Amino acid sequence: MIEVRWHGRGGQGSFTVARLLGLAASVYDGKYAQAFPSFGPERRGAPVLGFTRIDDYKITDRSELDVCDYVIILDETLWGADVKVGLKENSIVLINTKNPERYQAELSQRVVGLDATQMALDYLGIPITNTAMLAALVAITGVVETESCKSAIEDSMNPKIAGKNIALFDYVVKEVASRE
Amino acid sequence: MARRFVSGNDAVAEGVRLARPHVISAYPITPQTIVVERLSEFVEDGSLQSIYMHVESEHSALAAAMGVSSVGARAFTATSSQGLLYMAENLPYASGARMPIVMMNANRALATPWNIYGDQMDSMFMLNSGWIQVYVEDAQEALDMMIQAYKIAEDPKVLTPFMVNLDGFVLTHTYEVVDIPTQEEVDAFLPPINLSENIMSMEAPKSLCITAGNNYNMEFKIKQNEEMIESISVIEQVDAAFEKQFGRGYNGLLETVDCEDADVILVTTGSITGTARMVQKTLRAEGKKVGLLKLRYLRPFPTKALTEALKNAKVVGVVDKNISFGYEGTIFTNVNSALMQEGASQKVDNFICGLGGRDVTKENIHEMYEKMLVHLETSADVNDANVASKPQDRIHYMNVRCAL
Amino acid sequence: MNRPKMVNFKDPETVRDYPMGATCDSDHLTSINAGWRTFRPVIDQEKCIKCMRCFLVCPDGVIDKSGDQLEIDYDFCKGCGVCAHECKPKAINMVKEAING
Amino acid sequence: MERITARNLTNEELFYGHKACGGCGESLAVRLAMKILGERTFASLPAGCMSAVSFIYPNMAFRTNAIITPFASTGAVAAGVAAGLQALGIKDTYSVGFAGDGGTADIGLQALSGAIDRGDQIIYFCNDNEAYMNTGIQKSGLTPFGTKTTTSPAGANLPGSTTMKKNMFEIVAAHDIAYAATASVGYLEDYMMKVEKAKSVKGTSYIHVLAPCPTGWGTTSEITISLAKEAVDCGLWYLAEYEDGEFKLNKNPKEFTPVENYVKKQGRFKHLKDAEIKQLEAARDKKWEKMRRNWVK
Repeated sequence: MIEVRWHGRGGQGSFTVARLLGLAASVYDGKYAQAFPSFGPERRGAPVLGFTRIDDYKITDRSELDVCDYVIILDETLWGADVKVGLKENSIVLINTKNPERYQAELSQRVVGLDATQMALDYLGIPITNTAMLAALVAITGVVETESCKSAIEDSMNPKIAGKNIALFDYVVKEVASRE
Repeated sequence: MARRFVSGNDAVAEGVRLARPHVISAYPITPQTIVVERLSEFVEDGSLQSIYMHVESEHSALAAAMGVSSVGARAFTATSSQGLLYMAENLPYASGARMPIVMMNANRALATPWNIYGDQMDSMFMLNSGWIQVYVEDAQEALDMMIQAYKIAEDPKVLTPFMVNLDGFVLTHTYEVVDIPTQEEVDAFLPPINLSENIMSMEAPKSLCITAGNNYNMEFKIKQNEEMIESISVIEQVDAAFEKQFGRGYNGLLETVDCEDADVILVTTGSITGTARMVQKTLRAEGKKVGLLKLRYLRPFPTKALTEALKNAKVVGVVDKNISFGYEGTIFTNVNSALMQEGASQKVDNFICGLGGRDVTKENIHEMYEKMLVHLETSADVNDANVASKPQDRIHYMNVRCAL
Repeated sequence: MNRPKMVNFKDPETVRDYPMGATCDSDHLTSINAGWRTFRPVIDQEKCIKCMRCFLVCPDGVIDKSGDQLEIDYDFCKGCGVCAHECKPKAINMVKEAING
Repeated sequence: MERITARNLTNEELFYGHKACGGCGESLAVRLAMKILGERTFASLPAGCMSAVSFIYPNMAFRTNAIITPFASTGAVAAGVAAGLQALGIKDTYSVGFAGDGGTADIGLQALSGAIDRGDQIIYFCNDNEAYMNTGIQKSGLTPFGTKTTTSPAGANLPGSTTMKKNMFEIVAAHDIAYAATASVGYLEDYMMKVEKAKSVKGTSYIHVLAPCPTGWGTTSEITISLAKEAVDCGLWYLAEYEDGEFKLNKNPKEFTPVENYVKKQGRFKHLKDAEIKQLEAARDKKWEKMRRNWVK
């Protein structure tokens, strides 16, 4: 089972992307998935979490995630003790930043940085980085098929916004793959 | 059939859409809100031909549903927690009138302290309300039970309101893959509502929700109880018919996992069952003779099936996401009573956990099994007063953040 | 007289024979109210001008106007006296009920 | 609209054989309403005298369909009945609520407000006998100032109820309801006309009818009608309508009969001192000054 934790702030789409990943993995990749938010009232700007579980078998686990394979941070101001919880030796931490080195210095796990805010501004005109970070995750890990992610995006957004997000997604996948 | 990635609340709404109620009367409350949002969207976009009543309270939500049902139309409502308690006086009203209303309840903690997260204190309050109560494990079961609920509730032998319980957030807000049947498939399974005996109609005017004094009242209540107990067979038949038509069933009122030769069996309801399945499987793989019993219905209570499934066990553990203050977990009380009726002599443990949305981890469930296995090896009978077995020792609070 | 009639009601024999739910047929009268009266209204048909005031004001609706004369359903009259009080020509007398009378 | 009189009113009784007290004004209000509404009426009644006296298994006084609702739920159940009938395509029916003063102005106010707000197709009757009579005469929100009830005793320190009647009619009208009216069983033709009017209203109607309770008011049973008339004539009650967003006073007497004559007939007011009667009159005059100023064109 792959377990993913998304860190963002209310309004940044951290749960939406947790759900997009689950949708891609389940409906389009034919696996099983679970996605859920950090439970409770949603407040714009407050730190929030999204979770995705992916497996080849039906997922019955209803407990919270205690360890994560991938941690994705949509907003680097959230860096702190919370993002380091439940990391395994081979976990990957993906962060929206221009300076991944300073975060890498604090962790033994692999930290990957992506200037997702700039890319989102270029492609969407707004600093919503969730699909860019999803693209980076897919490019690095191959946890789901890229086509499945794009189908999930198409499925979940209106056509105009989906188009822009898919363009951003494609750009990020290419960009990250060329680095890997 | 469509395969979709939806939340438990979405699954409920989809199930309700497929069941085609005539009228929906509901009041929003966390964590049920998404159900009423979706249903009002379905009414708006025309995919559900229902009247959506914007009632001003939960009390009126169920009262209006009673009005709807009283003329023989299909009614749906949904609530949670304080909302369920606010409509409390109407629950026995509806069941005494034998109105086959279906309600979704998002299990949530009760104030105070205030808390919006999941536990089962709310519906446990309503065990005596005369409603059928089922607890579902995942979003698929939630959807399927909305359809089964109407079929069971409207059966002429049953005619009893039906409460489908989903753990708040853990089920209501978790997205997972759900197979959504087609309208044609559901229509073939669930025919239009057709009531005659207990409704107001122009053909045979009736007086409903009448008074019956001390000279007649008791017989009405006995009839209600006897017929609720007999609904067990209808519940089993409907689930079997559902499985035949849709290719998935839930084994009636309870499901057993490796219970036949198990020395210790954990009894769970609702979503915890899923987590317990993983732990039970792991322990079996280690050679430990452990079983799991998923108790789906609390009313009617499946006394016979339960005691039969538990009869070979030496230790039984009951998981409760509730406390009956001054006593113990409510399901524990019910299971004990069933075991006593059958003259069984298992050792019984009560695991109280998950209150106010406290996480129930795999380790917690592992610990429950470990405690039961210790009991198994204790030669003394825990029910013997000479052993350390004061009543409170049978209660184990799980995942508590400080010393007791 | 065109007024609802008593039904011949038999107690259910078994619990199963009780109604489904707290229900009963409407228009289902099983006991009369005659015993409530101390006085009974008696219409003096000579004085009656058939203004129908008594028919209108009777809280129990026991005055029937379908025939040639107004008639009182004594099975359900409670003897409240509203009819006599409201009768302008004083055509209704409240007469004390006698045992067996 | 043809006037409804004792002559043209149907002889058919749809509410019959109930066990209300002799001379009960409320049962007369229900009886006449049912006659005007007819046999395709679905009546919803909360806990209260009318349900307690007419659904006693196995004795059923309604000849039409009828249901007892939870106390707080007249508006909601009647609305549900209307919705159910609409969904089933059962046409030409009336969904009607008959609640008392407590069931309307106190515990049932929320559900009534919800129904009016939604514009549900129901006719709601408030049968106002000015206290909780079914439970043995306790004060409600519609109990007038100076009324002795079992929970507002009159003695050396208190004059009985210390509050005036809650203004239900205007509370209902403030929802911009389709039709609302006040009535009295002392003015039956006016009342019947209002019921007839409500039948053709699209949306919610509300009829608030004053109905004396001989038991609770401490009167002999035969004066129910004349006392209800006197309540209007002395100005403590009034006949009005709210329609198309406008108030209308149906009866605007040049002079009032003495309040004293009205209250002295009733056991519930026997204790009132002159000063307290003056208080009732002062409140009456203030109310009428406002109604005449705003409701009379």
